[in-house]
Amino acid sequence: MIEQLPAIQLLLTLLAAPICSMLRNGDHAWRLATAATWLSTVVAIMLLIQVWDGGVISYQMGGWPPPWGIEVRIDELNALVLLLVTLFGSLVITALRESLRGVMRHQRQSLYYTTFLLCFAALIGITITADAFNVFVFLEVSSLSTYALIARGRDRRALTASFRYLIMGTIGATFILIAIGFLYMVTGTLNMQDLSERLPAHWDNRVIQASLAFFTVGIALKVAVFPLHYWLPNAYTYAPKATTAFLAATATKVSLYVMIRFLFDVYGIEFAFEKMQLSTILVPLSIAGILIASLVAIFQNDAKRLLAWSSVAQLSYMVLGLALLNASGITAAISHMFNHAMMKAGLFLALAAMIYRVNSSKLHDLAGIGRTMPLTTGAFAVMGVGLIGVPMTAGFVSKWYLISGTLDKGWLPLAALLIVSSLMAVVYIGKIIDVAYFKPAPPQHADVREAPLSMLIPCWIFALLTIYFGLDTRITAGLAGRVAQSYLGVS
Amino acid sequence: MTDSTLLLLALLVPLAGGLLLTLQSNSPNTRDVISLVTATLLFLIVLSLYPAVLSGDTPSIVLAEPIKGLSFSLEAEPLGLLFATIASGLWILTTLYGMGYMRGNNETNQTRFFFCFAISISAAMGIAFAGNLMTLFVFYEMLTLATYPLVTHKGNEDARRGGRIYLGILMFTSIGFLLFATLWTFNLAGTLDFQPGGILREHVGPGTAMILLTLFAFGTGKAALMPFHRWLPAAMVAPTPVSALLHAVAVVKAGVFTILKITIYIFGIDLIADTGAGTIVMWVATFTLVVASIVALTKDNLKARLAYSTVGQLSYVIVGAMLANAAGIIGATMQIAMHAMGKITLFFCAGAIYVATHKTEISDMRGLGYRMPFTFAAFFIGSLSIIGLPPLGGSWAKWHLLMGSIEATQWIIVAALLVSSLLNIAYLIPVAARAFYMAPDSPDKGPTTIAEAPLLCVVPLCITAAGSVLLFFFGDSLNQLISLIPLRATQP
Amino acid sequence: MEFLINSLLLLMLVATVFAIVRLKRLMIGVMLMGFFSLLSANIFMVLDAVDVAFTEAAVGAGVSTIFFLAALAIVGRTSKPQNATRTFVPLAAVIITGALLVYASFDMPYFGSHDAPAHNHVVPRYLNDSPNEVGPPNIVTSVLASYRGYDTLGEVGVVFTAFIGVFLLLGAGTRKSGVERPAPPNVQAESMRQKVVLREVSDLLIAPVLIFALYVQWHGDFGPGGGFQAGVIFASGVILYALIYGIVPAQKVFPPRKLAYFPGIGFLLYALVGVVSMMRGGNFLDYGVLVHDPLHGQHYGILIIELGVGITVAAVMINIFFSLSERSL
Amino acid sequence: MIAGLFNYWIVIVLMMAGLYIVMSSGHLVKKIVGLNIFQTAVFILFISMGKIAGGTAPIIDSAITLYSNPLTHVLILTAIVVGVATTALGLAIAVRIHEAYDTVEEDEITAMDAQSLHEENTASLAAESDK
Repeated sequence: MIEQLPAIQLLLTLLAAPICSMLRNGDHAWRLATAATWLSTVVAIMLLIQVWDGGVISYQMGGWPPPWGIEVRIDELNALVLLLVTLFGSLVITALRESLRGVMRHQRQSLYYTTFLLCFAALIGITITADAFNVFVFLEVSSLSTYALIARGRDRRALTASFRYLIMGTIGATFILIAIGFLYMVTGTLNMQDLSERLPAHWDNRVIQASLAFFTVGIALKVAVFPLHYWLPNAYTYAPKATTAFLAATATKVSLYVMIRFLFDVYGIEFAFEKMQLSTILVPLSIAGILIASLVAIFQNDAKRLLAWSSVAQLSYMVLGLALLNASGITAAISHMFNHAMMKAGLFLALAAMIYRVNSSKLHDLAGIGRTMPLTTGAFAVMGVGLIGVPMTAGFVSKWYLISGTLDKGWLPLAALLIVSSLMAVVYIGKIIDVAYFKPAPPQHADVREAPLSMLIPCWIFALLTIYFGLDTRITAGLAGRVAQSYLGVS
Repeated sequence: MTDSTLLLLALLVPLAGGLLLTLQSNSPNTRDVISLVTATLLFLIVLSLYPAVLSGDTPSIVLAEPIKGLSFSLEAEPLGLLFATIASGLWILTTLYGMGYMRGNNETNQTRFFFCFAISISAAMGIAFAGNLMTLFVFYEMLTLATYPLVTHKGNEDARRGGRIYLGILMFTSIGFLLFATLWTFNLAGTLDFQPGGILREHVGPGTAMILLTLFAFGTGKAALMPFHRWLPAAMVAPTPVSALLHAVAVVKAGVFTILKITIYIFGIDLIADTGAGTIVMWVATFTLVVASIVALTKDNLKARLAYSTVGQLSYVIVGAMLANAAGIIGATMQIAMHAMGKITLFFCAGAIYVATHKTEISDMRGLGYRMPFTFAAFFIGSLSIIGLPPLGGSWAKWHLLMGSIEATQWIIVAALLVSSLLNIAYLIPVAARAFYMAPDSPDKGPTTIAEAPLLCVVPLCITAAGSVLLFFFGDSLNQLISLIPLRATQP
Repeated sequence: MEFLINSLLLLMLVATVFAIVRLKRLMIGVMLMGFFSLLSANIFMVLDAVDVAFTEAAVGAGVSTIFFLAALAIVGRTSKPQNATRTFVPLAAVIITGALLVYASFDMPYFGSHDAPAHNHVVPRYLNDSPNEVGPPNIVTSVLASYRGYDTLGEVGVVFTAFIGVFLLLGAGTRKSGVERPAPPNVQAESMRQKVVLREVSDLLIAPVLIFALYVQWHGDFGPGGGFQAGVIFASGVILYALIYGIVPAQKVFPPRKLAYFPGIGFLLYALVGVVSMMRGGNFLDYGVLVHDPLHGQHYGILIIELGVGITVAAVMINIFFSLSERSL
Repeated sequence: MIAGLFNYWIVIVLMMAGLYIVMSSGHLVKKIVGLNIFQTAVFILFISMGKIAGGTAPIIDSAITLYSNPLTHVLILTAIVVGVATTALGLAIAVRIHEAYDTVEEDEITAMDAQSLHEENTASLAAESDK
């Protein structure tokens, strides 16, 4: 049983999806989906425990040894990503029922849960696989389900956002396919481990260099690295309310994981960063991303769009951390991946609960909501403070490592810029909190009540986790630090 | 009960009191009882830490260690204990006064008011007992946020504008400079723990030290160094008990306390003395203390005048710290205590005048002395203490500061201190003098009868005025406590 | 000779693409795209990729062209002329990317070379050992279904996801209050049933097409073909029927609400083979443990999963077609 | 060299033409056409690299010794499926866009979106000034 866990991890949700699609009753579908995702979370925790001390689980799909068959490989890094996807995904799906109620007919609801489960399963698939082409396949499953989820938004602009994402996402995926093709052309293998062993002999081969370029552009589209973030703000803004929470928590984070896996493991640090000097592109881009996206966020008057732009900035933090290429930077990137997923999912979820009651995410409609929905707004405030990076919250830990990383490099002005960007975060989060607490509620929202418990409890779990991971960082920064050490120690 | 638990309790008691306040139904009496009991309890807790600290121990407790080498920890050392004593002691009086003031003025949202007050005190305790710079920073920010609703308490456009300036400046300086300097320090020294003799000594050259110290000083916006002093006058829109909290009990004291802590335990006075790292800060502070006094002269609004007076008085502390010798540190530390006692008296008086007569402008206060003799007598005593005349507490602080600057052979500072004292006389004495020696505006009102503010307002201000006198006679024991502050690393 | 045909086909492809770039009339553009797919299927054939050629012909030239036409019926057949500013940035991006690729191409192993790494690392085992390890003479089938069966499960997942997505957005047979809509009164007149030649030819064709689909399904082990191609061919048979006789009669034969179960069933069938092998002590999708003899196990496993693929693909394609064309009714 | 790389160069031209259609075209359906061409060109790239001169289709027969690379075929089979799935979903969204906007020209849609965003902003400002 224990040795079958990697397959079970994927199968729980993958099998639940078709069954879910056949259920006519949306409530049954929800029960199935939550059961599958929470079981999946348990499996993820068991896997994390297994690899905790640097162990690696290898599982051969179909019983064929790599590189002939497809291997599933779980180490500390992707065990953490698994935990991220399953735990936060499950929390959001649990809260989903209430937010769909009244919006969608029962059978549509089961289809909606099916799409969620497919996305969930595909993200797990991407995370655990050790085969380059398999990444592409599951990336497409997750992307297609994401497009469908976004397109279900109530505003018609959801359709345009989804279409735009579909075009850009497909170009990105095809670029990744080209990159994988080039890798195969030169090495004859698709297994990541095998690739990383065979690639050093071909560093001077232009095909491999082009492969790196195509991969970087392709995955940057998926991660929404500035300036390829074009699709993200609208997609997040117009996607259905709780869906945004799910996407913000998982989809871009898993893409970022793929980026780390390929750049650091497959291509290798020496090739990607020392020979090809990827940092010289990524560092300026991510700095521009951080500053511009934060600035844009400040001027939004729609809370959802504001948080979406903040996501662009925060993703740039992670890319910057990677590109710093020192222990603190990589630790920051990986732990921020986890922390940001948690906080942003919680923020979007709390916002979803507010939208559920006031039917708008415009700032002027959220006025006074701190009094009408004190608990939801309280959770929002806690996570907002976390996003800013205030000490004792999770956001602080990763930002601390990031700034330490820049200081280790001796880049004082960059550290100062990061502080400036934190100040910008204070402004844009402060904008929402100010409206929520210090402005009177408009008369038409006088009878707004607190969100239902099924949404409130997940929100507060996110909020409490934000504080917990600000105090106990063994799972986040501790593990990320070990991963960073292992990457830097080898080179 | 161990001393470490006491430390934790010092944080939790006000928090718990605040929570209790929000839970109780809207009965003013229960609320006030809870506030008073909490305040007294806290004061007792702080006092019970004295035996250990006087015997040379430093009780400490680590709450969490999220990043290796960086923990959230509490620790009681003499300087912090002194600050905690001032804050918790004055909290009792402020609570008493607040009850009178809030009831006398029929203010709204009183529960929220006392709740935020309790949180602020908890944050002040956190600052006082912070075991490292990061913990201090957390509570520093917490104090800023908890006082924001207090500053905007009135909720009108004026209050909101003042609140925005208040929050804006304090947030901007603390995140932009203080946090940055903190991170930089951690990167250089690998730790942020407060250690006798400082942690930076082996890690910085003179240039870096000067930049860092300057960042720290400007980053501590609560210390109101020019040009980041604007928030203090802006926050004058708040009710008077809040002003007392800002000026005497917690906020500005937290600011200068932070600078003292950083000077002594992060840099170490030897490092500052040897490298001259404090030069920029020292001159800015000197400039501030003279200019603020001049500005105070021009203000007719009593609270605005007191606010600028505070800006000036705070710079005394900073100058004392930057002198980087024993006398300077003693003077600076005493100045925290003496100014707290003096300034809270003045603000209590200002508030009492407002409650009784609704007057805010000094020019309107002619002849009020006979209507409110206790208030104005207390105001006079407080003024003398701020100016630094014996037999009042303030004189000790000024004396030590003067000694310190002579020892450091900074003659310009000696001159500045003297000039500033003269200016203090010029802007404080006329207030009491007008009240007692000038005829009221409308003498036809008939014979003046004594019409003081409510008793709950007058009693606290008499107590603090008496405190200012008493401090003069207990200056020596205060000196003993201060001399326990370890200025240098102990030789093994 | 091979090279010549190949080059000729490639040049034709280039000509087609440029025609598409310049065309304003989308209808013709879509038809040309179908032609493009057919040409590339020929190229795949020339390059020995018979299975791929089969699939590309069925999918690219067949099903996906029909999808396009169904969509065009709704959104209109022409596009506006582009303004000049739109063309510059894409052109620059394309030229830069192209230049990068050409730069890379100089280090590529030459076309057709025997010693390219791609042929000498992983593939030899497939070529040499698969008849003994897996069984089917068609190595593409054994790699697809067994060595990389997990990928193929993902592929079925992609199809299934597309189905769910389209269904969620358009919904076949569920439009408006969940009842199947009545046939429009002029459905008889509108359908191509009136066209005698078309009807006769298609009546002749539909049955063989469906039977051919079954042949492709079960013959995939030995020759080109397999579940995916079979599913697409089966679907095109049904789509042909719908095109000739109208969508309503076709939906009577294949009621969308029932059909909606089948993608899931096929998907489950595939995955359950893997689950059964796990229960019998093997790894996921390890068909070797299904029955006593590993080689037989592989055989049965591949048959069942190919069936699962076939069911899913056929059902999905028909469903998507229904969903798209229903909207234009 | 020309013979050895000719295939790849043509593939590059095709890929870039497809990409150009995606990026330059304002018609949503035409964008998907471009996407299709782009992807098909990538398929040809893969199949080209799998070809061995003189080889045959990889179906085992005792008479044949040289086979072309079956792995690339498998990969492209999967990729074709992915392609058609994307196309179907893209078209479905395009159809829904047509229903919602009554057009599938990107310029017009962008203009309408900008219009509604502008209206929302003015509404926000109005709500602000009310207080």
